[in-house]
Parts: sequence; C-alpha cells; structure tokens
Amino acid sequence: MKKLATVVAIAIVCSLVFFGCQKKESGPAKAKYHIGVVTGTVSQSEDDLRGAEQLIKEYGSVKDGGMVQHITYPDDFMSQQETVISQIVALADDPKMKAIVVNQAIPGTAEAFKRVKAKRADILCFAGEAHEDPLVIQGSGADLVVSNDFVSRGYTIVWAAKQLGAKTFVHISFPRHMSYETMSRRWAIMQEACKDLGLKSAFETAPDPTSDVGMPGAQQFIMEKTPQWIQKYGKETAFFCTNDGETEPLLRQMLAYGGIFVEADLPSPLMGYPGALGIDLKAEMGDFPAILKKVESAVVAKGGAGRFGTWAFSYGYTLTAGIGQFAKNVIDGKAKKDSLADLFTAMGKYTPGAKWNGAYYTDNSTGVKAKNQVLVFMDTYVMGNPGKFLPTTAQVVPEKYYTLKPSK
Amino acid sequence: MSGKKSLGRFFTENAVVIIFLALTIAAIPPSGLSFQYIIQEMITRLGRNTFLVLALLLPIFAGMGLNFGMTLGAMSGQIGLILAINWNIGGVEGLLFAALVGTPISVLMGYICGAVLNKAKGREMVTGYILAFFINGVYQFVVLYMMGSIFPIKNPAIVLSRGYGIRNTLNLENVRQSLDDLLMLKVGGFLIPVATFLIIGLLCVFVVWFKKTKLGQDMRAVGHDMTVAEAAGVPVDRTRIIAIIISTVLASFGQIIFLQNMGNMATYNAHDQTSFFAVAAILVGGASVKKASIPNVIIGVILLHVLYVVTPRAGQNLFGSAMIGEYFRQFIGYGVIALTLVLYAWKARQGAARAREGLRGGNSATAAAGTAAADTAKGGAK
Amino acid sequence: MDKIKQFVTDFGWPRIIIFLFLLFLFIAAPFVGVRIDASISDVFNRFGQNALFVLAMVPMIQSGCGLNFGLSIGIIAGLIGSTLSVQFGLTGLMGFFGAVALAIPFAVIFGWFYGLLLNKVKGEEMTIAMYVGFAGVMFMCIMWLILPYTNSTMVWGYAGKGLRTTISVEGYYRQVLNDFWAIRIGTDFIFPTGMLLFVVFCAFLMWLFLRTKTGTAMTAVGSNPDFARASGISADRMRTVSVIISTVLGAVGIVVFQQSYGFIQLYTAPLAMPFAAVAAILIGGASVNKATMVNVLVGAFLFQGLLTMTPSVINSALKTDISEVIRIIVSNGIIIYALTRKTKVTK
Amino acid sequence: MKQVIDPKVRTRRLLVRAALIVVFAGLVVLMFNLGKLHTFILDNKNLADGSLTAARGGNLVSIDGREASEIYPGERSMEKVKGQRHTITVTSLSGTDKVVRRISLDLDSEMMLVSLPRLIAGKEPYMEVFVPLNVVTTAEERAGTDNSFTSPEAGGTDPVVIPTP
Repeated sequence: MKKLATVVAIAIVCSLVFFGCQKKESGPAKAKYHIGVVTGTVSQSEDDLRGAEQLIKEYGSVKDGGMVQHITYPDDFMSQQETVISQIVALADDPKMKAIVVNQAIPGTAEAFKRVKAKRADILCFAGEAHEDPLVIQGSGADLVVSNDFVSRGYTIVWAAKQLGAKTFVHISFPRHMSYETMSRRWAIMQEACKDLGLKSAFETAPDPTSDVGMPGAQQFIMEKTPQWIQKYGKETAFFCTNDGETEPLLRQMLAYGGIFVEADLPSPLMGYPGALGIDLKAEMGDFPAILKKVESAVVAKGGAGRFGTWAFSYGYTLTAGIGQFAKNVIDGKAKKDSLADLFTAMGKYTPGAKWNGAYYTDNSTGVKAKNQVLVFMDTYVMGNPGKFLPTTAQVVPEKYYTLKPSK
Repeated sequence: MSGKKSLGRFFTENAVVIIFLALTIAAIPPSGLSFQYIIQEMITRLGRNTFLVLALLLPIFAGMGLNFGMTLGAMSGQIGLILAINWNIGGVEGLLFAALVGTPISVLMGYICGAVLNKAKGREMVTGYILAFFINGVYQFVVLYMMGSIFPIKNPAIVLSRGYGIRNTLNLENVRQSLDDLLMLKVGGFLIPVATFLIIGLLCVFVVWFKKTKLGQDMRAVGHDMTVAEAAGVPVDRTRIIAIIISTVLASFGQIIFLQNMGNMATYNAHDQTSFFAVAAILVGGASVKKASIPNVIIGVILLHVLYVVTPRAGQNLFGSAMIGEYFRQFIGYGVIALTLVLYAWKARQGAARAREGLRGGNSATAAAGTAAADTAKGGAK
Repeated sequence: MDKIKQFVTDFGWPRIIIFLFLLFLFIAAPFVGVRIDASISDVFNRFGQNALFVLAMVPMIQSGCGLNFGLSIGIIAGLIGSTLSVQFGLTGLMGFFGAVALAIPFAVIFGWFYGLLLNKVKGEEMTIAMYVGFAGVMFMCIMWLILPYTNSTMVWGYAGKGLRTTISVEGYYRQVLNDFWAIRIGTDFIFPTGMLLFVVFCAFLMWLFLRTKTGTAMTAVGSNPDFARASGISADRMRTVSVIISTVLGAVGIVVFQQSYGFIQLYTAPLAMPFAAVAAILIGGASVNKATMVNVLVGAFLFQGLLTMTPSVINSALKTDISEVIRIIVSNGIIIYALTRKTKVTK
Repeated sequence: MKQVIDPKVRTRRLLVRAALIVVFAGLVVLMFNLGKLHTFILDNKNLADGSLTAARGGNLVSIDGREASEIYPGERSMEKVKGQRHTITVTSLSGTDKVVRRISLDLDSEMMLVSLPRLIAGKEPYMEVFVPLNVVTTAEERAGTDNSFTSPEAGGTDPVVIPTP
C-alpha cells in the first residue's frame, strides 16, 4: 500500500508537471485584455455554456492568447457557495481582467461582485439571469443585470396558453423553488392572470432534484405523473415547470399523451426537446434557426403541431454570448454600459431577426426603477405546420400585475 | 530500528499529507494563479473554516468517529442568524446574538444526535450522515412553513412575499464580515482578520485544556475502550452525549463565523456540505477516524483549500475545458477522502500486526493502540 | 393472540406503521382526485425498477461488509454497458441483454477492485464505500465528456461530442421487459409482468445462491467469522465474491431501470441511487448484518410506495407543496430508526 | 448507577444553573440592545406649513462623530446606526451655526424620519416614524411595448421564418 501511495503520488506529480510545462510553450498572451465568463456545466445548463463556447470561438481562450477566460460553477452550487464566490473572485486575480460575466448569476454572485469591486473597482461586473433577490444583486455593485421578465411573463405565458386553446394551467414546482421571490411572485401573477383570462389554475408538487431522490427520482416522478395529470385536468391543459431538468420528461410525456406547453422557465429550442425527442443536432451546431427547424419537424412528426412552444433562440445562449459581446463593446468604448440600445445591439448579434421586449426592473413595493437591472423576453414561437410566432412582446400587460403581491 | 525503516514509517504515517502536498504543489503552476492571491485566499479561508473543523475534534476523542451530525449545529447557527437579521441586529453584537440564540438549539440538537448515536454504536458515521438528512427535513419545515406563520417574522426583506417562509438566499449585510473587520491588520499587502484568529486560538486553548479535565480524560477513556471505561465507572453514554453536544454547539458558532465571512446565506443549502468539507479537511490534515489533533486541523484546512482554489483552474488549463476542471476538483475532493480512509484503515491493521510483534517485545503502549484498532476493525463487522 | 404478537415482532412495528400509512394513502387517494389504478401501476413499476438495487445489498450484508453505499460503482458499470449497447446500435431484447452482457465484465472488474479495497478497510466499509462511490461518479463525469462515443442520439446535439445528461433508449430497448406479457386493465393500469418476472427470477437466483456451498460460506463469514476461519473459509475471498455479486446486480439493476424508465441518466445521477436502495432494505427490516429476500421485496415495495404516494396524495389533499418536506422527514426518519435498532444477532 | 446527591450540593447546583440561565438571558437582551440597527432618514425639506425652511446652502450632518455628509435643501439621506442613543451634529455649510442634539430611540423603531429644519430650530417633534410611501408607478415609467426591439440581421442569416418541414 505504501508503494502504491508513492507510485500514485509520483505519477500525479509527473503528469501535472508534464502537462504544465507543455502548456507554457503556447507563447505569450496576445489579447490586450481579458473577459471572464462564468457559466454552469453542461449537465446543469447547456445553453449558457454553449454561449461561452461561442465567445471563445470568436475571441479565443486566454490559454491560447485569446480574450475569454471561461470557468464553470459546481452543479450543486447552492451548497457550495464558498466555491462559487472564490471562483468568481479568482478571475480578478488576472491583471488583464477587465470584465466578468456570470450567467446564470446563481446565489453568491452578489457577494462575489462585492469582493471583485473591492479588489479591482475597474472590472465591469455583468450578471445574467439573477437568482438572488433583485435588490440584493442590484446593490452588489453589478454594472448590469439582465434577467428574464418574470413579471410580464407571468401574464404572457398564461395569455399564450389561452391562445393555444388551454382551459387549465398547471404549475409544477417544489418548496425550494417557491422560496425564490421571483418564482413565487410569478406564480401569484399567473394565478391572477388565469382568473382574469378565464382559465383554471392548479399547482402540482414535484420532488426537489437536490434532495435525497436526486434528479433521477424527480424526473421519474414527472414521467409517471404527467399522464395522470393530463387525465385529471384534460388535454386542454398548459403545463409549466420551474425546473429545467424536470421539463424534459414532462415534454416527452406530453408528446405522447397530450397537453399544451408554452415555453420553459428559461426557454430555448435546446431546452428539453432534443433530449425528449432524441434528436441529433450535430449538423446544425450553432445555427438556431436550423436547430429550431429540426426540433419542429420532430415535434410535428409526433403529432405535437400547434401545442408546443419555445423561444426561437436560446435564452441562456444569447445571454452569455450577448452580455460577453456587450462587455467587449463597453471596454472598446463602442458601447455605454447604461445604454439599453447598446445592450440590445450586442444581444441582437446572436438572435438575427428576433423580436425582444425589455425594460428596467421596477420594485413592486417602493416603485423605484433600478438603473442596473433589465428584464427581457421574446416572442413565443409555436411549433407546427407551419409554425408561427405569437405576438407575445406586443402584449400590453395590465397595470395591476406589476404591483400584485402574492397572497397566502 | 534502522533509519530506513523509520523513514518508511514516516512516509506511511504521513502518506495522505504527502500525497496531498505533492498534488497541490504540482497543480499551482498550471492554474496560473498568483501566489499573492493564493496566500490571501488561504488566510481568508483559514479564518472562515478552522472553527468548523475544530468542532470535529471532541467526538473523535470520544471514539465516535467523524461527527457528520455537526450539520445539526450548523442549522442551529443559521436559525440564530435568521433571527438576528429579522430583528435587524447588526455588527459583532448581531453575531453574538445569533450565537446565543443558536446555543440552546444546538444543545438540544446535540443531545438528540448523541442519544441517537448511542443507539447506533459502531456505525456512528453513517447514522450521523442520515440524521443530518432527517433534521434537514425538519429544518425546512420550520424555516419554510412555520416562520412567518407561527413564529412571527416581520422583516419583509427576509420573508417571502406570500407571507410565510424565509427567502432562498439571505443577505447578511448587517453582520457581513463584522468579526473579520473588528481587527483587520494589513501585513505586507495581506489582510489578516486578527479577531477571527484570536477566537480560533481561544478555542484551541479550550480544547487543550479540556483534554486535561476529568471529563476530557473520561472521554479519551471511552474512546479507547468502552467496556473498560464502563467497568472503571465512567458513564459511557453520558460522556458520549456531552462530546456530541459540545461539538454541535461549536459547529453552530463555526457556521456563524463562516457565514459572516461569506456575506450571504443559502437558507436551505448552506449547511449541506458543512460536514463534508470539515471532514475532508481534517482527514487531509493527517487525522484519522480515531486520532486527531489541532495541527491536523490547521494543516488540513490549508491543504484542502489550496487544492480547492487551484484545481478547477489547473484542471481547466490541463484538459482545455472549464467543465472538466470543475468535475476534476470534485473527483479529487471525494477521492482524497476515500484514499485517506483507506490508508487509515490499512494503517490500523498494520498497527495491529505490529502490536502482535510488539507484545513479544513487551511494548505495551503499541499493543494497547493495536488492540484498540483491531477492536474498531471488528466493530463495524459485528 | 400469541400468534399475532409473534407476527408483529417478526414483521416489526415500523413496517406495520408504514404499511398502514401506505394503505391509508391508497384509501384516501380517490377522495382527493388521485387515480388509484394508475397509482398502483406506478408502485409496481417502481418496485420492479428498484428491486434489483435493493437485492444488490443482500450479498454484502450477508458477508459482513455492511450496506453497500458504493453501489454507484455497479451502476457506473451498468451505464458503461448500456451506453456501449446503444453505441453499437443493438435494439429490442438484444439491446437489453447486450447492455447487460457488456456491463457484466466491467462490473466484475470494478467489483473485484472494490472488494480488494473493502478488504483492506474492514470495519469502516460503509463510510469508505460512500466516498469511493462519490469519487467514482465524479471520475466518470469527466469520462462521459471525453470518451469517444459517436452515436448521434447520445452525444450533445449542439457540440457533437460528449454524452448527454439523459439519453433516450426509445428505439433501443425501452420497455422491452415491461411490455413482455404486460397485462393492461383499462387505460391506466399496466402490470409490468416481464420486469417483475425478471426481478423474481433474480431474487430466486440469489435465494438459491445463498443456499449453495459458496453462499453458506459467505453467510458464515459475515455472521460468525471465527467459525468460518476455523472451517478454513477464506474471509477475504468470500467478501470479494459478495462485493462482485453486489456490483453486478447494481449494473444489471440500472439496465432494468433504464428499460422501464426510458432514459439512461449519466453524470451525477448515480449519486443518489445507493441511498434509496439502502433506505429500502432497512425499511424492509434488514439489519446491517442480516437480510433476507422478504426484506428486499417488502422494503422495495414499501419505500417506493411511500415515494410515489406521499407527494401526490398529500399535495392533492393539502394543496400546498409541503408534501415534499414530509416525504424527506418520513423516509429519513425510518432509516435512522432502522440504524438505531438493536438486532437479535448483535448482542 | 444511582448516585445519592447531597441536598446541599443539589441546591448549590440548582442555584448555579439558575444563575447561568439568568446570565444567558441577560446577554441575549444586552446584545439585542447593543446591536439593534435603526435607520435615520435625514430630511432637509421645508415644512409643509412653511413655518420653517431648510437652511440655505445646505448642512453638514454628522451622526455620532462619523464623517459628515452634505445635505442640501430638498434632499434626503439615509444613515444606519447601531444602538439607541445618538448624537446628531448639524453644521451649516456656510460655516457658523452648529447644533448638537442627543436623540434616544425606542428599541422597536426601525426607520425614523428626522426633519433637519425642526431639529435645528429645536422644535419638537423633530423625529417621526417613517411610513414607506405606497408608490403607484405610472405605466410609461415601466416596461411597455416601447422597449421592444428587433435584432438586426447579423452575419447574413435569414430572419427566423420557419419553413414547413
């Protein structure tokens, strides 16, 4: 055993030193400055990571003398905040670092930004899809936060469901998610919207994937229960699930048993569909219109025409790549960090031809408009033969939803 | 004994530390991080984590293995913090308030944990592990459903707007780094939280003193051999419960120190990995399930955390993918714990073998250690 | 009266309580709008999916290695087998048995190493097994990303390399066992005959095995090591054999699970699976050192029943998400109860 | 193992325990008192009835000897303080006038609105509990269709007109 231990140690040291030396030969860095990009891993949120890969493709990785330093946060980021924070702060250790983009801005990001700003006030901090309370992330020194418009979408998703012929709206979630202010508020808005638009609303509990049953147990539960839910609520039921992992089995069962799916929590053609349908997208890599086309034909082939929706471009992908591009523009002096138009230009680069809507965040108790948080959303695309866009972004969301407070 | 043999022995005894040191040193260059950053990060993390890891010492003395039940203490500390935030109590006073509130809760939790572990002698570690899951359910029930509905929580910043339940992430702005900032020294470009280190120092003194008290001696006797201790009139079950209670209370303080440095708290997950990281640290520091000391704790915290800081970036630069870097870090984390435990268990058997030789030579000290180890070896199998 | 008393002591209070609770849930189900036929069908389904994992606990318990918290090692072997089977494009029953056949060699090799390791750490098996399992899963996370799989249904659609987190086995071996002689009553009740037969068959094999010479030797090593040594049985060898069997069962179990569930789940998915199996066998009344086929079947049924019924019934009844918390408390509470119980065998 | 406990020892033990509990409770209360945070909203506005006007040229306000902040007429500023007794020092920016006031707060007061003109004039009550405004935002202030935009067609890709499969 002693020998074994020594051998293991020597082997590890040798390999590390070997690899380490090898990499050093790659020559001095050429980029004038670096941009740090933090995303989830492929098993946690594929879209965000693909956006970072797109940035690397365009501007090169720091390791090879390029501009982008990409790191990922752990899959169980909630229980490993120490790692999350120190990973983000470690980016500020690079003297050439000029901007940090975190997508999704999981809990811990606000604290990390505070530390980065304390250390190097010149580094621009951008967050995509903040999980923390809006006021917390806004007060962290973040230069700009871009989130999905959970207020408007609370209404527009229900509206879209009605357009697709839904009579009932079912919201699937679990306690931990409902302890997010954003999700809890969105559900309250959805309930109200259902009432106003004449839909029935219902809440279904799913197991928490971070609990002892894990993602397999949670997914299995959805697999089993979806047919029963469809039977219970009828085929004209729209389902909405707050967890991305659970969306996949949900879609799969809905394709077989019926039901309406407007869009995922963080919509993308890559979200759920390729896994649920087993689609090969190798040839379409990076080309979202083509990916959408392929997903659509698969959905239609399964008889899902007119019942399944998504955003035409991946939200997570656009956010990572778009904010990264925006950061670069700001550093280059081509954009101002407080200009919405400049942000939209940067994001638009990755969503040619798509229609967006966005606005600054307004707090529902003080009425104060945040200067550094933007909420955005996109038209819902309904797959079918032919598919069509629902004019979601053109909807005027009734006044009262913005100040609506969830009741018990 | 020849010199060669003792050198070999040194290697075996410190195998874990040596492997770890080698791994860490090898991983620093490819990570591309500056020494300045690594050292500062180390100082911060030492202040943040050491207290929690020290909480593991007493149960090890009492022969109860690694206290995975310390998670219970962490949850108690968090409840204290939630209340401090609720009433807007800030600064060091806020932390002290949280600690005071956390104390009775953690004593109760420690008592429950100790009583349960007494019924599961020989499999304390697994039981503690599951117990943490169980109490986590209770914690969720209390914090997510009772707070705001049964216990009045008035601060709108922490309660969900549906009226009950605490928000997913709490901003600890009021107490953020108040202990660290109490006495922050800047030495050669490094920030040193002196007050935090003083508290850790105090705890170390306490541990050293405690070992010498009657109770401390009893604990070691129980840890050595329960039957012998029982025969000698030591109240075994009671001593074990006290060890766990102290450990739980310390864990609650430790979690408060940890969170004040972190600046925010994941209400439902902050405690999940507490015991895992603490256990990993103490093992990496060369401790075993049966034997641990203060140096083990400090060396362990430093080594484990340097590795954690360095490996993701190193893995990423070596394999050329950010994801692999992250998985690599976790693999190393778990793998090292497994390796340590294996090495320890293997060493214990070696010790037993050596003791048999020693018996012939009349070396009673090693013999006793050997029998104890052999007993443990049997313990789980019965 | 005595008979009832005897039965109660044999069966154990916790099981009776859980059984009654489960019965109550089934009775309450129709009143809160949960379909009972679909629920029963689900419970059978889940029972079949998980029973082999629970069965995998038996050999190691019998040989004195404790609960196999490192079952993930076996599951990983099974995952390798099933991904290879899909990679080679095997379909139908061929796909299923191909996956099993491809998995077993890996399981044997892994199990052998794992057994050697556990032999070095007698007395600390459970804790070490847990961490070995974790480390193995994390290592495979890296492997799934870099192994040169090419089948387009398995690799990430976007990047064209690295395996997906979930892979559909539709068109390969989805439900091949479930649909074998399946009995359908109405629209919702499907009795997965094939899968249950397979499970019973495996349990029967295990039962037989425990009565062979090797099997009894293994039990002897676990229950009476001194006697075993005296009769010339090599404890280490028996323990290794038990670990290998357990690992193989884990590997076969995951393939059975996949064919019923319809997906191969990779990356961190295997992390949580051993706990469910451990919980199930403890609920079934096994102790850390003694387990029977009855424990396996009863435990798998009760645990999975609880898992299926609690969220749906309580959620429908209370209209809140609290059922999830209740489930966590109940299932972990029972495991603790089982762990703290003094068994007749010990002392 | 039953031990016979000397009644004397028992009373002493009981006393020590009771004392410990009292000390514990005392500490909790003390920490609550010392650590309780309050928020001052310093308001330098003319009074509604016009009886007092904000000092022209603004004031320098310092709480408990902290670094002073400038508050110009019509402005509000927020300060967090710990504990219940505070000293507010107001110096007019033009230089000469200096007013020092001692304030003690109730333990349960969270946000206090302090009117600087009243404070300078020494006219009670210069402090009142702050009631958050129930702001109703107007539609144009907020998200509307006005912010919608269509991405430019970058890289020559066709806009998403999904053809029939």
